[in-house]
Amino acid sequence: MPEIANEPIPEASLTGGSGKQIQELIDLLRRNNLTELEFESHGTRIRVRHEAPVKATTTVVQESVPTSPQQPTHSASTTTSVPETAIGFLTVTSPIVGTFYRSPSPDADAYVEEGDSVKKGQVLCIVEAMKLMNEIESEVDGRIVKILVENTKSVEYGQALFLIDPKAV
Amino acid sequence: MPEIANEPIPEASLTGGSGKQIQELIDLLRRNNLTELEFESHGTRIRVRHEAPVKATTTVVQESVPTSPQQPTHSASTTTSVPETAIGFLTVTSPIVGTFYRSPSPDADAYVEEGDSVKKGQVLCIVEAMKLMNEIESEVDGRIVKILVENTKSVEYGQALFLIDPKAV
Amino acid sequence: MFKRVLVANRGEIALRVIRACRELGIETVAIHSEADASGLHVRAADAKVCVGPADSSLSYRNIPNVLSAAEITGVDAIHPGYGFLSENAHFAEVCESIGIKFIGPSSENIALLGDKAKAREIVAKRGLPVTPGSPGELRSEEEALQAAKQIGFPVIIKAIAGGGGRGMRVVSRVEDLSRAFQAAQAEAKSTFGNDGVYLERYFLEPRHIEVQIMADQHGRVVHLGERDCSIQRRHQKLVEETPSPVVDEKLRREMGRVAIEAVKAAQYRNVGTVEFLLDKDKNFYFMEVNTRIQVEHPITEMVTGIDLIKEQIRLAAGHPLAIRQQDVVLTGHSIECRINAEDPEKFTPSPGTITRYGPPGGFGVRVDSAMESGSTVVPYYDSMIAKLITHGRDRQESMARMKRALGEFTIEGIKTTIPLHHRILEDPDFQKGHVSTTFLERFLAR
Amino acid sequence: MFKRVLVANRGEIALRVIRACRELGIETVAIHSEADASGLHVRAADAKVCVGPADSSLSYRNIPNVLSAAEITGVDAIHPGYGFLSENAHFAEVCESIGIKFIGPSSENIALLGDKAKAREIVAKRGLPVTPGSPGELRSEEEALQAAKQIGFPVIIKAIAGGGGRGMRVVSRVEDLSRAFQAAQAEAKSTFGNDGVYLERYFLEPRHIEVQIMADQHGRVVHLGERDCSIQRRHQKLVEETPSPVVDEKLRREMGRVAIEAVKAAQYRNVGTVEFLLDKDKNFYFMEVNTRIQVEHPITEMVTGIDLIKEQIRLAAGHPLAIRQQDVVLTGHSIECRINAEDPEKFTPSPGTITRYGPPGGFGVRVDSAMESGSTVVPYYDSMIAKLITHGRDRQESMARMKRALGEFTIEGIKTTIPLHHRILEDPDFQKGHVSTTFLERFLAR
Repeated sequence: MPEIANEPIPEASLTGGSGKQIQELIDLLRRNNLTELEFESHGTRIRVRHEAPVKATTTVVQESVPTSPQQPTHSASTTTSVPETAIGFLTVTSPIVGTFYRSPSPDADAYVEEGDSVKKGQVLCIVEAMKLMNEIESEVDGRIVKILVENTKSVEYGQALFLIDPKAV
Repeated sequence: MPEIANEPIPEASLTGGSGKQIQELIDLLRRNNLTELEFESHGTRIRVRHEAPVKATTTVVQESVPTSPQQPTHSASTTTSVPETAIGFLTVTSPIVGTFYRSPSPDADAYVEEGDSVKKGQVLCIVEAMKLMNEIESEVDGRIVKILVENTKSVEYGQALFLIDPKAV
Repeated sequence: MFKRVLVANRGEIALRVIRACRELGIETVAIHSEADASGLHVRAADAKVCVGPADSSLSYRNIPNVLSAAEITGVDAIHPGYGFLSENAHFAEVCESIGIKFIGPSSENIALLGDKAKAREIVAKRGLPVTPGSPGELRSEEEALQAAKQIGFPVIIKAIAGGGGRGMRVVSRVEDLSRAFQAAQAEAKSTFGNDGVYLERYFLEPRHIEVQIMADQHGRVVHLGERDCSIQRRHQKLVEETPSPVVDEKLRREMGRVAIEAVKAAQYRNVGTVEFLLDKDKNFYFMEVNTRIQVEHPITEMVTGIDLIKEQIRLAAGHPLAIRQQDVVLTGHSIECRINAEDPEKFTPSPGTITRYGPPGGFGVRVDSAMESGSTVVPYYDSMIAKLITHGRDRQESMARMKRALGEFTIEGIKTTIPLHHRILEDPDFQKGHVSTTFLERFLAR
Repeated sequence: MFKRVLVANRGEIALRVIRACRELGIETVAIHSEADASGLHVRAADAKVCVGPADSSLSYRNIPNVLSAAEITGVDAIHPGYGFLSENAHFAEVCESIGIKFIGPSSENIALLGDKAKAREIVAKRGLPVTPGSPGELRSEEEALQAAKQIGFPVIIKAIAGGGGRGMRVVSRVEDLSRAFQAAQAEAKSTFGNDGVYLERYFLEPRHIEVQIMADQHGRVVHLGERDCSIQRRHQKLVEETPSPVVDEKLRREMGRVAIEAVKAAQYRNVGTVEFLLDKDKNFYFMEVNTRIQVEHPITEMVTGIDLIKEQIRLAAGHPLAIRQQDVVLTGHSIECRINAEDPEKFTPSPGTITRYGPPGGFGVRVDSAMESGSTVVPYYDSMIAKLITHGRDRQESMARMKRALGEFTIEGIKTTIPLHHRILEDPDFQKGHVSTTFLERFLAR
């Protein structure tokens, strides 16, 4: 039997993160002139609506995200899924369960930093699963607004990794 | 062991009677220019408020009444309790558990009929309990608006027996 | 068998009785006060009758109204549950006189064993061990002093009509006896309407061990093993378990034999409980007989597989005992935690509405409760809102299961004693079974 | 013993495993799909990992994601529950290769016994009774015809990789064989990805009787009596009971012996179930071995007092069997009703939000469920939302208790099969124990 890892196991609480999420949503709402925010208490489904002059889309935020909004991927694609969100940022989520690495090796530089411009197809990070290194690429041109996970931390399926602003190339 | 009585046992449902009660309350509300009706779903406590020019009182209707509003008695008095209700009628309730008789004997006339005028202290009915005949007297002068229980039926504690209009002497 | 039974109680025990009746194909009539009109026990019954206002002396204890309710609904028996009218000999007598079966012992049994001093006398006469004490009621301070000197200090003064710790005084020194005697008399008078008191040796760190018995109309009696109820706060049991960690097969047989002889001496019928005090050297002394079903009866059901309420009803209907002593097999271990609507540290009552009620489930977990989401805990009655009972192959598993089940139990909107039970289950002394009736006092003082 | 276990399942069985782990002092990790993020099994665990979208082939059955979840949370074992990866030999093999214990039999056991035709062959070679049928896979229509003629009609064609009634065809006349053979092959191919089929005699009104076994690493095996699972709809069990009303002590011993020999022939380890068909003359025939814990395991727990999930974990951790055959005592009778989120007449699924969930309680009642008020029944998985289990001193009490408990069970907001179970419990044939696997079909046609 393997040694038990010493890392803390992820938080079990369902409600732990939602207060933070709501605050973030409210901030985003203000910054982006959104008009509506719906909150359903059971199932904790949060809905943000944007009645923008051009088009209104919806981002569904689910509670499994520890620190930030996410966009669940229902496609069976094996790379990242980056649908456009209402607030104009794209969320890069993990398509697999594994360990998040920001650089190809411990000594190497990070693939990207916050504020960096990235091109479509550029490697953003590695998620290691079953000893395999899975390179996660950007699907758009844009700028890294935020890196949402710390280096070497575990990530679950659908967990948000990066926020990219596709307008700020 | 005694024979089992053939009478149907009282309805067990808690909600069975409340629909009727609410309808009655609404009718009373309209007829009497009441302004407010509160309904609490748990504990099924119904509250009617009357903002009358002179004074506003409240009648609390509880669900244990099968057919009509009632006024619970918290006094330890052994006769009827007839507090004034908001709608101007007085409710005569049973102070004991027993069997309701409208007349002193099966062949005799009923003590009172609907529409009759009654005097304070006049016997309205008998409630038999443990082979004892308990005469229930009116505590006011007034007119019998409604007899709420059929002859020979069982009544529980606090069950409404008569509605009396004290203004219509 | 009865066709229709009136359940003269409320809350979890009323629901417990209704469940047993339903399984036996018996119709049920619930009574309720105005404060309990929407209670689960009321909805669970086939019929219901309001018997008075919230004050139990005017409703659940109101004998004329309860009997009228029985008459108008045509029941052939009344189950009194525990508390309220369950140990009221007069009520049992009136039931007998009007031909409604009181599901419990005879009114004579209740009257006889309700006099705690008399009960001890009868048992002592049979040569059975009773706590050293005054032979009967103490008629004066003189008698009390004489008895105390003979027995040796410390002594405890108890009310003859007592129960629940009221009217009791522990006296360690001869000079304190007079004041304690008067105080106990006064409290007995005000609580029970009877100032009779008696006196017993006071044991340090004893265990409260009780033996469940069942007796039929033909005088046959079996016992169903013991319950260890040593975890008490102010004489109110909080946690019970069976088997007791300190009672072995030999001691069980011996206590069982004495319990059976004691109830035979009183010509007792129906189910009952013989309470003993067990000292550190495993000497046991008869204390009293409880002539009702007890709160903690489920743990005996869990280890014997015998439904005590059903047996109680069958025995009251005149059925003979279906089992012999050798058919009683105790399997595994069971614990009960009484969940009260109280602050778990200050023990102040916490009535109110339960906004969310989620009982635990799974293997070996039983919940006896009349609560549900939206239920209101009214302030007029006992604060116990649920009994959480677990069963396991041994004490270890039973405790692990209790901890797991306590962790799953969700009660929101009011305070409960669940956190206290968590702490007790984590206590090393409790885990080793090293407890006595003084355990909780020391535990809470830590 | 393990320190941390990943529970690779959802719903009631995930919660069941988490409860057992908690009682053993083992930490738990839940996995979940995006559709189950707020499930009770997820909140009950010490940690949780989302492993994919609602579609189970991308989440609960997604081997890389499930194993990654095990790695990042540092577990030392995985419990697969039933369904999903529980009978996937490849998954068990990968677990073994990366040093994470698969809580169940070895991958070889699963592979061997997963081939239903091969399993029958092995058992038949030992001289144990198997249903008369083709010796192994039927390679052609010719072989099928020959086998059918030899056995005699009616026959049933079954998928080698089968389960749950998929890929089965009953053939009464020789002229229908060809079409049925092709249809069964096609269905087997599309359902299991393997078109292998075999053929057995088809019995009229047989009973489905299965024997629970436990086997340790040292090759010791005990059986825990039988379960009668004859109440089925389209090969899905609805009601199970133990003991079977038709199995006496002698037959139980004999079936137990054959079950033990059968699993010994396969060098089986951990808990498992040997399924038999019992005909009207009480001849029994081996059908197959289920290499997982089964949905209906609680009824065996109720009559033996043995926690099968804990035993499964202990055995996987290498502990020897703690009991011998003579220590297995069957006490009383137990029934399980599977409550499905379905229309109780049309059996159409009824997903949605449970607005009010009130489980029954009291003596002899057990509920295994991961539902609560506000839970959402999602449409992606099995429709079973609760298992209601009762235990009584005999079949009579167990049935009365089930009726009582079904009456208490409140599930609002969705349709459930509770009304169907009420009807089954009221059925005179069921009450007498006169049932077979064809019972429900006739019952529903009435």
